[in-house]
Amino acid sequence: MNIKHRAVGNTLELYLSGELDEHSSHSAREKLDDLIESSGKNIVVFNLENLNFMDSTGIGVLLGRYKKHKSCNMYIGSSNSYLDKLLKASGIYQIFNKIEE
Amino acid sequence: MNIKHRAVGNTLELYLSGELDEHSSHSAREKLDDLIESSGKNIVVFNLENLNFMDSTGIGVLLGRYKKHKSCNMYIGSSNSYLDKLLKASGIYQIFNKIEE
Amino acid sequence: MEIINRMKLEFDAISINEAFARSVAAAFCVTQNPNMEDINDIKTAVSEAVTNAIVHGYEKSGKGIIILEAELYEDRVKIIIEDKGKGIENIEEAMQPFYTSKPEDERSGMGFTVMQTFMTSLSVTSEKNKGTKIVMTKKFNEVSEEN
Amino acid sequence: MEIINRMKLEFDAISINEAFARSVAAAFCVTQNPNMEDINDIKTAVSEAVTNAIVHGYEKSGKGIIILEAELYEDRVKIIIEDKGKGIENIEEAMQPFYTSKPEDERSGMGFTVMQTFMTSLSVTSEKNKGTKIVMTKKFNEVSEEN
Ligand SMILES: Nc1ncnc2c1ncn2[C@@H]1O[C@H](COP(=O)(O)OP(=O)(O)O)[C@@H](O)[C@H]1O
Ligand SMILES: Nc1ncnc2c1ncn2[C@@H]1O[C@H](COP(=O)(O)OP(=O)(O)O)[C@@H](O)[C@H]1O
Repeated sequence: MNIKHRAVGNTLELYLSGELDEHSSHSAREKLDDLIESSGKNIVVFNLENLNFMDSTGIGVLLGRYKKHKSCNMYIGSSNSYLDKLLKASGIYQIFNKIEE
Repeated sequence: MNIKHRAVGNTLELYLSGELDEHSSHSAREKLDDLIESSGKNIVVFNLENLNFMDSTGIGVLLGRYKKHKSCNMYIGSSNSYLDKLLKASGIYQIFNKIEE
Repeated sequence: MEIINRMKLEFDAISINEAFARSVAAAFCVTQNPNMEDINDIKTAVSEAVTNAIVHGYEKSGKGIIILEAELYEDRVKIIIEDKGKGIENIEEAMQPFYTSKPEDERSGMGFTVMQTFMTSLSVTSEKNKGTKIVMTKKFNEVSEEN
Repeated sequence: MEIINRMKLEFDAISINEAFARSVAAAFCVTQNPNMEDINDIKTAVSEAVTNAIVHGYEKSGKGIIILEAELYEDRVKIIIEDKGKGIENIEEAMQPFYTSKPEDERSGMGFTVMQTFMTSLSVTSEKNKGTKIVMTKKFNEVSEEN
Protein backbone atom coordinates (compact mmCIF):
# COMPACT_ATOMS: atom_id res chain seq x y z
CA MET A 1 0.00 0.00 0.00
CA ASN A 2 1.29 3.38 -1.02
CA ILE A 3 -0.23 6.78 -0.28
CA LYS A 4 0.46 10.02 -2.10
CA HIS A 5 -1.18 13.26 -1.06
CA ARG A 6 -1.82 16.80 -2.21
CA ALA A 7 -3.35 19.76 -0.41
CA VAL A 8 -5.51 22.21 -2.37
CA GLY A 9 -7.36 24.99 -0.52
CA ASN A 10 -9.08 23.31 2.40
CA THR A 11 -9.00 19.91 0.69
CA LEU A 12 -6.60 17.04 1.30
CA GLU A 13 -6.40 14.67 -1.68
CA LEU A 14 -5.18 11.16 -0.93
CA TYR A 15 -4.04 8.80 -3.71
CA LEU A 16 -3.94 5.15 -2.67
CA SER A 17 -2.16 2.48 -4.72
CA GLY A 18 -1.21 -1.19 -4.28
CA GLU A 19 -3.29 -3.56 -2.16
CA LEU A 20 -5.34 -2.70 0.91
CA ASP A 21 -6.09 -5.82 2.95
CA GLU A 22 -5.76 -6.79 6.63
CA HIS A 23 -2.00 -7.21 6.25
CA SER A 24 -1.48 -3.69 4.96
CA SER A 25 -4.30 -2.11 7.01
CA HIS A 26 -2.19 -1.36 10.09
CA SER A 27 0.36 0.84 8.34
CA ALA A 28 -2.37 2.32 6.11
CA ARG A 29 -4.32 3.50 9.17
CA GLU A 30 -1.27 5.11 10.68
CA LYS A 31 -0.20 6.89 7.50
CA LEU A 32 -3.72 8.13 6.75
CA ASP A 33 -4.22 9.46 10.30
CA ASP A 34 -0.87 11.25 10.20
CA LEU A 35 -1.66 12.87 6.85
CA ILE A 36 -5.19 13.91 7.84
CA GLU A 37 -4.11 15.32 11.21
CA SER A 38 -1.02 17.17 10.01
CA SER A 39 -2.88 18.68 7.02
CA GLY A 40 -5.49 20.44 9.17
CA LYS A 41 -7.90 20.33 6.17
CA ASN A 42 -11.59 19.62 6.66
CA ILE A 43 -12.32 18.02 3.28
CA VAL A 44 -10.66 14.67 2.59
CA VAL A 45 -10.86 12.99 -0.83
CA PHE A 46 -9.84 9.35 -1.22
CA ASN A 47 -8.70 8.55 -4.76
CA LEU A 48 -8.80 4.78 -5.14
CA GLU A 49 -8.35 4.46 -8.89
CA ASN A 50 -4.91 2.85 -8.59
CA LEU A 51 -5.78 0.51 -5.75
CA ASN A 52 -5.36 -2.96 -7.29
CA PHE A 53 -7.05 -4.80 -4.47
CA MET A 54 -9.28 -4.02 -1.51
CA ASP A 55 -11.59 -6.12 0.63
CA SER A 56 -13.94 -5.42 3.55
CA THR A 57 -11.00 -4.78 5.87
CA GLY A 58 -10.25 -1.79 3.63
CA ILE A 59 -13.84 -0.64 4.02
CA GLY A 60 -13.26 -0.79 7.77
CA VAL A 61 -10.17 1.40 7.35
CA LEU A 62 -12.14 4.03 5.41
CA LEU A 63 -15.07 4.01 7.85
CA GLY A 64 -12.59 4.16 10.73
CA ARG A 65 -11.04 7.37 9.36
CA TYR A 66 -14.53 8.87 9.12
CA LYS A 67 -15.29 8.04 12.75
CA LYS A 68 -11.92 9.25 13.99
CA HIS A 69 -11.84 12.57 12.15
CA LYS A 70 -15.40 13.76 12.79
CA SER A 71 -14.70 17.34 11.74
CA CYS A 72 -13.82 16.28 8.19
CA ASN A 73 -16.11 15.72 5.23
CA MET A 74 -15.03 12.56 3.44
CA TYR A 75 -15.32 11.84 -0.28
CA ILE A 76 -14.51 9.01 -2.66
CA GLY A 77 -12.82 10.86 -5.53
CA SER A 78 -12.05 8.09 -7.98
CA SER A 79 -12.46 4.35 -8.08
CA ASN A 80 -12.16 1.55 -10.65
CA SER A 81 -14.60 -1.06 -11.92
CA TYR A 82 -13.45 -3.74 -9.43
CA LEU A 83 -13.59 -1.49 -6.41
CA ASP A 84 -16.95 -0.03 -7.47
CA LYS A 85 -18.58 -3.38 -6.82
CA LEU A 86 -17.08 -3.56 -3.32
CA LEU A 87 -17.83 0.06 -2.50
CA LYS A 88 -21.46 -0.35 -3.53
CA ALA A 89 -21.91 -3.70 -1.75
CA SER A 90 -20.41 -2.30 1.45
CA GLY A 91 -22.80 0.63 1.77
CA ILE A 92 -19.93 3.11 2.12
CA TYR A 93 -21.73 5.64 -0.09
CA GLN A 94 -24.22 6.13 2.72
CA ILE A 95 -21.42 7.87 4.60
CA PHE A 96 -18.85 9.01 2.04
CA ASN A 97 -19.91 11.25 -0.81
CA LYS A 98 -18.97 10.23 -4.31
CA ILE A 99 -17.49 12.84 -6.60
CA GLU A 100 -19.28 12.34 -9.91
CA GLU A 101 -17.40 13.26 -13.06
CA MET B 1 2.14 -21.44 -26.81
CA ASN B 2 1.72 -19.48 -30.01
CA ILE B 3 3.74 -19.75 -33.20
CA LYS B 4 3.99 -17.18 -35.96
CA HIS B 5 6.07 -17.80 -39.06
CA ARG B 6 7.57 -16.05 -42.04
CA ALA B 7 9.37 -17.46 -45.09
CA VAL B 8 12.24 -15.45 -46.60
CA GLY B 9 14.29 -16.99 -49.43
CA ASN B 10 15.17 -20.48 -48.28
CA THR B 11 14.69 -19.57 -44.62
CA LEU B 12 11.70 -20.31 -42.39
CA GLU B 13 11.51 -17.93 -39.43
CA LEU B 14 9.51 -19.17 -36.45
CA TYR B 15 8.36 -16.80 -33.69
CA LEU B 16 7.37 -18.56 -30.46
CA SER B 17 5.45 -16.82 -27.68
CA GLY B 18 3.73 -17.84 -24.44
CA GLU B 19 4.94 -20.79 -22.36
CA LEU B 20 6.61 -23.96 -23.62
CA ASP B 21 6.41 -26.72 -21.03
CA GLU B 22 5.34 -30.37 -21.08
CA HIS B 23 1.68 -29.36 -21.16
CA SER B 24 2.06 -27.27 -24.30
CA SER B 25 4.80 -29.45 -25.88
CA HIS B 26 2.43 -31.82 -27.68
CA SER B 27 0.66 -29.17 -29.75
CA ALA B 28 3.94 -27.25 -30.19
CA ARG B 29 5.60 -30.31 -31.77
CA GLU B 30 2.72 -30.81 -34.16
CA LYS B 31 2.55 -27.17 -35.23
CA LEU B 32 6.32 -26.89 -35.69
CA ASP B 33 6.51 -30.08 -37.77
CA ASP B 34 3.65 -28.94 -39.98
CA LEU B 35 5.24 -25.54 -40.57
CA ILE B 36 8.71 -26.95 -41.26
CA GLU B 37 7.43 -29.66 -43.61
CA SER B 38 5.00 -27.51 -45.56
CA SER B 39 7.54 -24.69 -45.96
CA GLY B 40 10.08 -26.87 -47.77
CA LYS B 41 12.86 -24.51 -46.53
CA ASN B 42 16.22 -25.85 -45.39
CA ILE B 43 17.12 -23.11 -42.93
CA VAL B 44 14.95 -22.86 -39.81
CA VAL B 45 15.35 -19.99 -37.35
CA PHE B 46 13.69 -20.21 -33.91
CA ASN B 47 12.99 -16.76 -32.45
CA LEU B 48 12.40 -17.23 -28.73
CA GLU B 49 12.49 -13.61 -27.58
CA ASN B 50 8.77 -13.59 -26.66
CA LEU B 51 8.72 -16.98 -24.99
CA ASN B 52 7.87 -16.17 -21.35
CA PHE B 53 8.70 -19.59 -20.02
CA MET B 54 10.56 -22.70 -21.16
CA ASP B 55 12.04 -25.65 -19.31
CA SER B 56 14.00 -28.76 -20.34
CA THR B 57 10.92 -30.26 -21.99
CA GLY B 58 11.13 -27.33 -24.40
CA ILE B 59 14.80 -28.16 -25.04
CA GLY B 60 13.60 -31.67 -25.92
CA VAL B 61 11.11 -30.18 -28.38
CA LEU B 62 13.85 -28.14 -30.12
CA LEU B 63 16.31 -31.07 -30.25
CA GLY B 64 13.49 -33.31 -31.48
CA ARG B 65 12.84 -30.99 -34.46
CA TYR B 66 16.55 -31.12 -35.28
CA LYS B 67 16.57 -34.92 -35.27
CA LYS B 68 13.35 -35.17 -37.27
CA HIS B 69 14.23 -32.67 -39.99
CA LYS B 70 17.80 -33.73 -40.73
CA SER B 71 17.97 -31.84 -44.02
CA CYS B 72 17.47 -28.48 -42.23
CA ASN B 73 20.03 -26.23 -40.61
CA MET B 74 18.64 -24.99 -37.32
CA TYR B 75 19.35 -21.64 -35.67
CA ILE B 76 18.38 -19.81 -32.49
CA GLY B 77 17.52 -16.35 -33.80
CA SER B 78 16.64 -14.44 -30.68
CA SER B 79 16.29 -15.24 -27.01
CA ASN B 80 15.87 -13.33 -23.75
CA SER B 81 17.90 -13.17 -20.56
CA TYR B 82 15.86 -15.88 -18.80
CA LEU B 83 15.99 -18.33 -21.67
CA ASP B 84 19.69 -17.66 -22.28
CA LYS B 85 20.50 -19.32 -18.98
CA LEU B 86 18.48 -22.41 -19.91
CA LEU B 87 19.78 -22.56 -23.46
CA LYS B 88 23.38 -22.39 -22.25
CA ALA B 89 22.88 -24.91 -19.43
CA SER B 90 21.21 -27.36 -21.79
CA GLY B 91 24.05 -27.52 -24.30
CA ILE B 92 21.73 -26.75 -27.18
CA TYR B 93 24.30 -24.45 -28.80
CA GLN B 94 26.37 -27.51 -29.57
CA ILE B 95 23.70 -28.39 -32.12
CA PHE B 96 21.86 -25.19 -32.97
CA ASN B 97 23.74 -22.18 -34.25
CA LYS B 98 23.18 -18.89 -32.55
CA ILE B 99 22.63 -15.83 -34.69
CA GLU B 100 24.78 -13.12 -33.13
CA GLU B 101 23.62 -9.54 -33.55
CA MET C 1 -20.40 -32.46 -13.89
CA GLU C 2 -16.87 -33.73 -14.03
CA ILE C 3 -14.04 -32.36 -11.90
CA ILE C 4 -11.24 -30.97 -14.08
CA ASN C 5 -8.72 -30.28 -11.34
CA ARG C 6 -8.31 -30.34 -7.57
CA MET C 7 -5.93 -28.82 -5.06
CA LYS C 8 -5.46 -28.61 -1.32
CA LEU C 9 -3.26 -25.96 0.26
CA GLU C 10 -2.26 -25.67 3.91
CA PHE C 11 -0.55 -22.55 5.21
CA ASP C 12 0.20 -20.66 8.42
CA ALA C 13 -2.43 -18.25 9.74
CA ILE C 14 -0.31 -15.12 9.25
CA SER C 15 -1.36 -11.99 7.43
CA ILE C 16 1.16 -12.21 4.56
CA ASN C 17 -0.80 -15.28 3.46
CA GLU C 18 -3.93 -13.24 2.71
CA ALA C 19 -2.31 -12.14 -0.56
CA PHE C 20 -0.73 -15.56 -1.14
CA ALA C 21 -4.04 -17.40 -0.77
CA ARG C 22 -5.87 -15.15 -3.20
CA SER C 23 -3.06 -15.48 -5.77
CA VAL C 24 -3.23 -19.26 -5.51
CA ALA C 25 -7.01 -19.28 -5.95
CA ALA C 26 -6.71 -17.06 -9.04
CA ALA C 27 -3.87 -19.16 -10.55
CA PHE C 28 -5.90 -22.32 -10.02
CA CYS C 29 -8.89 -21.04 -12.04
CA VAL C 30 -6.95 -19.54 -14.91
CA THR C 31 -7.21 -22.56 -17.25
CA GLN C 32 -10.99 -22.04 -17.50
CA ASN C 33 -10.51 -18.51 -18.87
CA PRO C 34 -12.70 -16.74 -16.34
CA ASN C 35 -13.11 -13.04 -17.06
CA MET C 36 -11.26 -10.43 -15.00
CA GLU C 37 -14.34 -9.66 -12.92
CA ASP C 38 -14.71 -13.32 -11.93
CA ILE C 39 -11.04 -13.48 -10.93
CA ASN C 40 -11.41 -10.33 -8.87
CA ASP C 41 -14.57 -11.64 -7.19
CA ILE C 42 -12.86 -14.91 -6.28
CA LYS C 43 -9.76 -13.12 -4.95
CA THR C 44 -11.91 -10.82 -2.83
CA ALA C 45 -14.02 -13.64 -1.36
CA VAL C 46 -10.93 -15.77 -0.60
CA SER C 47 -9.30 -12.78 1.04
CA GLU C 48 -12.37 -12.28 3.27
CA ALA C 49 -12.50 -15.91 4.41
CA VAL C 50 -8.74 -16.19 5.01
CA THR C 51 -8.64 -12.87 6.87
CA ASN C 52 -11.49 -14.06 9.10
CA ALA C 53 -9.61 -17.27 9.92
CA ILE C 54 -6.52 -15.24 10.87
CA VAL C 55 -8.28 -12.42 12.74
CA HIS C 56 -11.24 -14.21 14.34
CA GLY C 57 -10.53 -17.95 14.14
CA TYR C 58 -7.01 -17.74 15.51
CA GLU C 59 -7.39 -14.25 17.01
CA LYS C 60 -4.19 -12.95 15.41
CA SER C 61 -2.06 -15.38 17.42
CA GLY C 62 -0.03 -16.16 14.33
CA LYS C 63 -0.50 -19.80 15.27
CA GLY C 64 -2.72 -22.28 13.48
CA ILE C 65 -3.19 -23.69 10.02
CA ILE C 66 -5.61 -22.61 7.32
CA ILE C 67 -6.72 -25.07 4.65
CA LEU C 68 -7.76 -23.88 1.21
CA GLU C 69 -9.25 -26.55 -1.03
CA ALA C 70 -10.56 -26.06 -4.53
CA GLU C 71 -12.32 -28.10 -7.18
CA LEU C 72 -12.44 -26.87 -10.74
CA TYR C 73 -15.30 -27.69 -13.10
CA GLU C 74 -15.89 -26.68 -16.70
CA ASP C 75 -18.14 -23.78 -15.70
CA ARG C 76 -17.37 -23.08 -12.04
CA VAL C 77 -15.02 -23.42 -9.11
CA LYS C 78 -15.77 -24.66 -5.61
CA ILE C 79 -13.59 -23.22 -2.86
CA ILE C 80 -13.42 -24.44 0.74
CA ILE C 81 -11.62 -22.46 3.45
CA GLU C 82 -11.24 -24.05 6.84
CA ASP C 83 -9.67 -23.18 10.17
CA LYS C 84 -9.41 -25.10 13.45
CA GLY C 85 -9.86 -21.95 15.51
CA LYS C 86 -12.38 -20.70 18.01
CA GLY C 87 -15.49 -21.11 15.86
CA ILE C 88 -18.65 -19.01 15.53
CA GLU C 89 -21.33 -19.36 18.20
CA ASN C 90 -24.18 -17.69 16.34
CA ILE C 91 -23.74 -18.01 12.58
CA GLU C 92 -26.97 -16.18 11.74
CA GLU C 93 -25.90 -13.15 13.74
CA ALA C 94 -22.34 -13.29 12.35
CA MET C 95 -23.66 -13.18 8.78
CA GLN C 96 -25.72 -10.01 9.33
CA PRO C 97 -24.36 -7.02 7.39
CA PHE C 98 -22.30 -4.75 9.66
CA TYR C 99 -22.16 -7.28 12.50
CA THR C 100 -18.65 -7.64 13.90
CA SER C 101 -17.38 -8.99 17.19
CA LYS C 102 -14.32 -6.75 16.87
CA PRO C 103 -15.54 -3.15 16.34
CA GLU C 104 -12.51 -1.97 18.37
CA ASP C 105 -10.33 -3.24 15.49
CA GLU C 106 -12.34 -1.13 13.04
CA ARG C 107 -13.64 -4.23 11.29
CA SER C 108 -16.53 -3.38 9.00
CA GLY C 109 -18.64 -6.48 9.63
CA MET C 110 -19.10 -6.81 5.87
CA GLY C 111 -16.94 -9.88 5.22
CA PHE C 112 -19.77 -12.40 4.88
CA THR C 113 -21.87 -9.91 2.91
CA VAL C 114 -19.01 -9.47 0.44
CA MET C 115 -18.54 -13.25 0.09
CA GLN C 116 -22.27 -13.61 -0.53
CA THR C 117 -22.41 -10.76 -3.05
CA PHE C 118 -19.29 -11.76 -4.97
CA MET C 119 -19.79 -15.53 -5.13
CA THR C 120 -22.58 -17.66 -6.63
CA SER C 121 -23.17 -19.61 -3.43
CA LEU C 122 -21.90 -19.55 0.16
CA SER C 123 -22.34 -21.89 3.09
CA VAL C 124 -20.87 -21.58 6.57
CA THR C 125 -20.50 -24.33 9.16
CA SER C 126 -18.83 -23.80 12.50
CA GLU C 127 -18.49 -25.35 15.92
CA LYS C 128 -17.30 -23.56 19.04
CA ASN C 129 -13.62 -24.24 19.74
CA LYS C 130 -13.48 -26.66 16.80
CA GLY C 131 -13.28 -24.27 13.87
CA THR C 132 -15.06 -22.83 10.87
CA LYS C 133 -15.58 -24.03 7.32
CA ILE C 134 -16.64 -21.82 4.43
CA VAL C 135 -17.80 -23.42 1.17
CA MET C 136 -18.22 -21.08 -1.79
CA THR C 137 -18.82 -21.61 -5.48
CA LYS C 138 -18.40 -19.22 -8.38
CA LYS C 139 -19.86 -19.73 -11.84
CA PHE C 140 -17.61 -18.36 -14.57
CA ASN C 141 -18.68 -15.72 -17.07
CA GLU C 142 -22.23 -15.38 -15.79
CA VAL C 143 -24.22 -12.51 -17.17
CA SER C 144 -24.99 -10.36 -14.15
CA GLU C 145 -28.59 -9.34 -13.54
CA GLU C 146 -27.80 -5.66 -13.30
CA ASN C 147 -26.39 -5.10 -16.78
CA MET D 1 17.58 -19.22 10.80
CA GLU D 2 13.94 -18.66 11.55
CA ILE D 3 11.15 -19.84 9.26
CA ILE D 4 9.06 -16.89 8.03
CA ASN D 5 6.34 -18.86 6.30
CA ARG D 6 5.33 -22.39 5.35
CA MET D 7 2.95 -24.00 2.91
CA LYS D 8 1.95 -27.43 1.70
CA LEU D 9 0.09 -27.94 -1.56
CA GLU D 10 -1.39 -31.16 -2.90
CA PHE D 11 -2.62 -31.40 -6.48
CA ASP D 12 -3.47 -33.90 -9.20
CA ALA D 13 -0.64 -35.17 -11.43
CA ILE D 14 -2.00 -33.62 -14.62
CA SER D 15 -0.09 -31.40 -17.00
CA ILE D 16 -2.12 -28.20 -16.47
CA ASN D 17 -0.66 -28.20 -12.95
CA GLU D 18 2.89 -27.66 -14.22
CA ALA D 19 2.05 -23.98 -14.72
CA PHE D 20 -0.07 -23.84 -11.55
CA ALA D 21 2.72 -25.26 -9.36
CA ARG D 22 5.30 -22.81 -10.63
CA SER D 23 2.91 -19.87 -10.12
CA VAL D 24 2.29 -20.96 -6.53
CA ALA D 25 6.02 -21.29 -5.81
CA ALA D 26 6.64 -17.81 -7.22
CA ALA D 27 3.73 -16.25 -5.29
CA PHE D 28 4.98 -17.85 -2.06
CA CYS D 29 8.44 -16.23 -2.33
CA VAL D 30 7.30 -12.77 -3.34
CA THR D 31 7.32 -11.25 0.16
CA GLN D 32 11.12 -11.65 0.32
CA ASN D 33 11.56 -9.48 -2.78
CA PRO D 34 13.65 -11.96 -4.77
CA ASN D 35 14.89 -10.54 -8.07
CA MET D 36 13.30 -11.58 -11.36
CA GLU D 37 16.09 -14.03 -12.13
CA ASP D 38 15.58 -15.84 -8.82
CA ILE D 39 11.85 -16.09 -9.49
CA ASN D 40 12.50 -17.46 -12.96
CA ASP D 41 15.05 -19.97 -11.62
CA ILE D 42 12.59 -21.20 -8.99
CA LYS D 43 9.75 -21.47 -11.52
CA THR D 44 11.94 -23.44 -13.91
CA ALA D 45 13.20 -25.86 -11.25
CA VAL D 46 9.68 -26.44 -9.88
CA SER D 47 8.43 -27.04 -13.41
CA GLU D 48 11.16 -29.67 -13.95
CA ALA D 49 10.37 -31.56 -10.76
CA VAL D 50 6.59 -31.44 -11.21
CA THR D 51 6.87 -32.49 -14.87
CA ASN D 52 9.05 -35.45 -13.85
CA ALA D 53 6.47 -36.55 -11.27
CA ILE D 54 3.74 -36.41 -13.94
CA VAL D 55 5.71 -37.94 -16.82
CA HIS D 56 7.96 -40.45 -15.04
CA GLY D 57 6.56 -40.90 -11.53
CA TYR D 58 2.97 -41.50 -12.63
CA GLU D 59 3.81 -42.25 -16.30
CA LYS D 60 1.22 -39.79 -17.60
CA SER D 61 -1.63 -41.83 -16.14
CA GLY D 62 -3.27 -38.62 -14.93
CA LYS D 63 -3.69 -40.41 -11.62
CA GLY D 64 -1.75 -39.68 -8.46
CA ILE D 65 -1.04 -36.77 -6.18
CA ILE D 66 1.94 -34.43 -6.16
CA ILE D 67 2.93 -32.63 -2.96
CA LEU D 68 4.71 -29.29 -3.09
CA GLU D 69 5.98 -28.03 0.26
CA ALA D 70 7.88 -24.83 0.87
CA GLU D 71 9.60 -23.08 3.76
CA LEU D 72 10.49 -19.45 3.48
CA TYR D 73 13.48 -17.93 5.29
CA GLU D 74 14.83 -14.39 5.31
CA ASP D 75 17.45 -15.18 2.65
CA ARG D 76 16.25 -18.36 0.95
CA VAL D 77 13.44 -20.77 0.19
CA LYS D 78 13.38 -24.54 0.61
CA ILE D 79 11.12 -26.42 -1.78
CA ILE D 80 10.15 -30.08 -1.55
CA ILE D 81 8.37 -31.89 -4.39
CA GLU D 82 7.17 -35.40 -3.78
CA ASP D 83 5.31 -38.10 -5.68
CA LYS D 84 4.15 -41.59 -4.71
CA GLY D 85 4.91 -42.96 -8.14
CA LYS D 86 7.21 -45.59 -9.56
CA GLY D 87 10.47 -44.22 -8.17
CA ILE D 88 14.00 -44.08 -9.58
CA GLU D 89 16.10 -47.24 -9.50
CA ASN D 90 19.47 -45.67 -10.20
CA ILE D 91 19.58 -42.06 -9.02
CA GLU D 92 23.19 -41.50 -10.06
CA GLU D 93 22.44 -42.55 -13.62
CA ALA D 94 19.19 -40.53 -13.70
CA MET D 95 21.06 -37.37 -12.71
CA GLN D 96 23.59 -37.61 -15.55
CA PRO D 97 23.16 -34.84 -18.12
CA PHE D 98 21.24 -36.11 -21.19
CA TYR D 99 20.19 -39.35 -19.49
CA THR D 100 16.52 -40.08 -20.06
CA SER D 101 14.50 -43.25 -19.78
CA LYS D 102 12.04 -41.85 -22.33
CA PRO D 103 14.02 -40.81 -25.43
CA GLU D 104 11.01 -41.90 -27.55
CA ASP D 105 9.08 -39.01 -25.95
CA GLU D 106 11.83 -36.59 -27.05
CA ARG D 107 12.74 -35.85 -23.43
CA SER D 108 16.06 -34.05 -23.23
CA GLY D 109 17.39 -35.74 -20.09
CA MET D 110 18.35 -32.30 -18.77
CA GLY D 111 15.75 -31.92 -16.01
CA PHE D 112 18.05 -32.70 -13.09
CA THR D 113 20.88 -30.70 -14.65
CA VAL D 114 18.59 -27.68 -14.90
CA MET D 115 17.44 -28.07 -11.27
CA GLN D 116 21.07 -28.29 -10.19
CA THR D 117 22.17 -25.30 -12.27
CA PHE D 118 19.24 -23.06 -11.33
CA MET D 119 19.01 -23.82 -7.60
CA THR D 120 21.52 -23.39 -4.75
CA SER D 121 21.19 -27.00 -3.58
CA LEU D 122 19.43 -30.16 -4.73
CA SER D 123 18.91 -33.55 -3.17
CA VAL D 124 17.00 -36.52 -4.55
CA THR D 125 15.71 -39.52 -2.63
CA SER D 126 13.67 -42.27 -4.22
CA GLU D 127 12.50 -45.79 -3.65
CA LYS D 128 11.24 -48.17 -6.32
CA ASN D 129 7.43 -48.25 -6.41
CA LYS D 130 7.27 -45.93 -3.41
CA GLY D 131 8.00 -42.58 -4.99
CA THR D 132 10.47 -39.74 -5.35
CA LYS D 133 11.28 -36.71 -3.22
CA ILE D 134 13.21 -33.68 -4.46
CA VAL D 135 14.53 -31.14 -1.93
CA MET D 136 15.86 -27.89 -3.37
CA THR D 137 16.92 -24.59 -1.84
CA LYS D 138 17.42 -21.23 -3.48
CA LYS D 139 19.28 -18.32 -1.91
CA PHE D 140 17.81 -14.98 -2.89
CA ASN D 141 19.75 -12.22 -4.62
CA GLU D 142 23.05 -14.09 -4.69
CA VAL D 143 25.76 -12.55 -6.80
CA SER D 144 26.46 -15.13 -9.48
CA GLU D 145 30.08 -16.17 -10.05
CA GLU D 146 29.95 -15.45 -13.75
CA ASN D 147 29.20 -11.72 -13.59
N1 LIG E 1 -13.27 -18.01 10.81
C1 LIG E 1 -13.94 -17.44 11.84
N2 LIG E 1 -13.74 -17.86 13.12
C2 LIG E 1 -14.41 -17.30 14.15
N3 LIG E 1 -15.30 -16.29 14.01
C3 LIG E 1 -15.55 -15.82 12.78
C4 LIG E 1 -14.89 -16.36 11.64
N4 LIG E 1 -15.34 -15.71 10.55
C5 LIG E 1 -16.24 -14.80 10.99
N5 LIG E 1 -16.38 -14.87 12.34
C6 LIG E 1 -17.31 -14.05 13.16
O1 LIG E 1 -18.28 -13.48 12.30
C7 LIG E 1 -18.28 -12.05 12.42
C8 LIG E 1 -18.64 -11.40 11.11
O2 LIG E 1 -17.67 -11.66 10.14
P1 LIG E 1 -17.48 -10.67 8.90
O3 LIG E 1 -18.82 -10.47 8.26
O4 LIG E 1 -16.42 -11.19 8.03
O5 LIG E 1 -17.07 -9.28 9.55
P2 LIG E 1 -15.69 -8.82 10.24
O6 LIG E 1 -14.60 -9.76 9.85
O7 LIG E 1 -15.48 -7.45 9.68
O8 LIG E 1 -15.93 -8.82 11.72
C9 LIG E 1 -16.89 -11.72 12.92
O9 LIG E 1 -16.85 -10.47 13.58
C10 LIG E 1 -16.60 -12.90 13.86
O10 LIG E 1 -17.20 -12.71 15.11
N1 LIG F 1 9.71 -38.30 -10.25
C1 LIG F 1 10.32 -39.30 -10.93
N2 LIG F 1 9.84 -40.57 -10.87
C2 LIG F 1 10.44 -41.57 -11.56
N3 LIG F 1 11.52 -41.39 -12.35
C3 LIG F 1 12.05 -40.16 -12.45
C4 LIG F 1 11.47 -39.05 -11.76
N4 LIG F 1 12.22 -37.95 -12.05
C5 LIG F 1 13.20 -38.36 -12.87
N5 LIG F 1 13.11 -39.68 -13.11
C6 LIG F 1 14.03 -40.49 -13.96
O1 LIG F 1 15.23 -39.73 -14.14
C7 LIG F 1 15.47 -39.54 -15.54
C8 LIG F 1 16.17 -38.23 -15.77
O2 LIG F 1 15.33 -37.14 -15.42
P1 LIG F 1 15.54 -35.72 -16.08
O3 LIG F 1 16.98 -35.32 -15.91
O4 LIG F 1 14.53 -34.79 -15.54
O5 LIG F 1 15.31 -35.96 -17.65
P2 LIG F 1 13.97 -36.25 -18.49
O6 LIG F 1 12.79 -35.86 -17.65
O7 LIG F 1 14.14 -35.37 -19.69
O8 LIG F 1 13.97 -37.70 -18.81
C9 LIG F 1 14.12 -39.68 -16.19
O9 LIG F 1 14.23 -40.02 -17.56
C10 LIG F 1 13.47 -40.76 -15.35
O10 LIG F 1 13.90 -42.04 -15.74
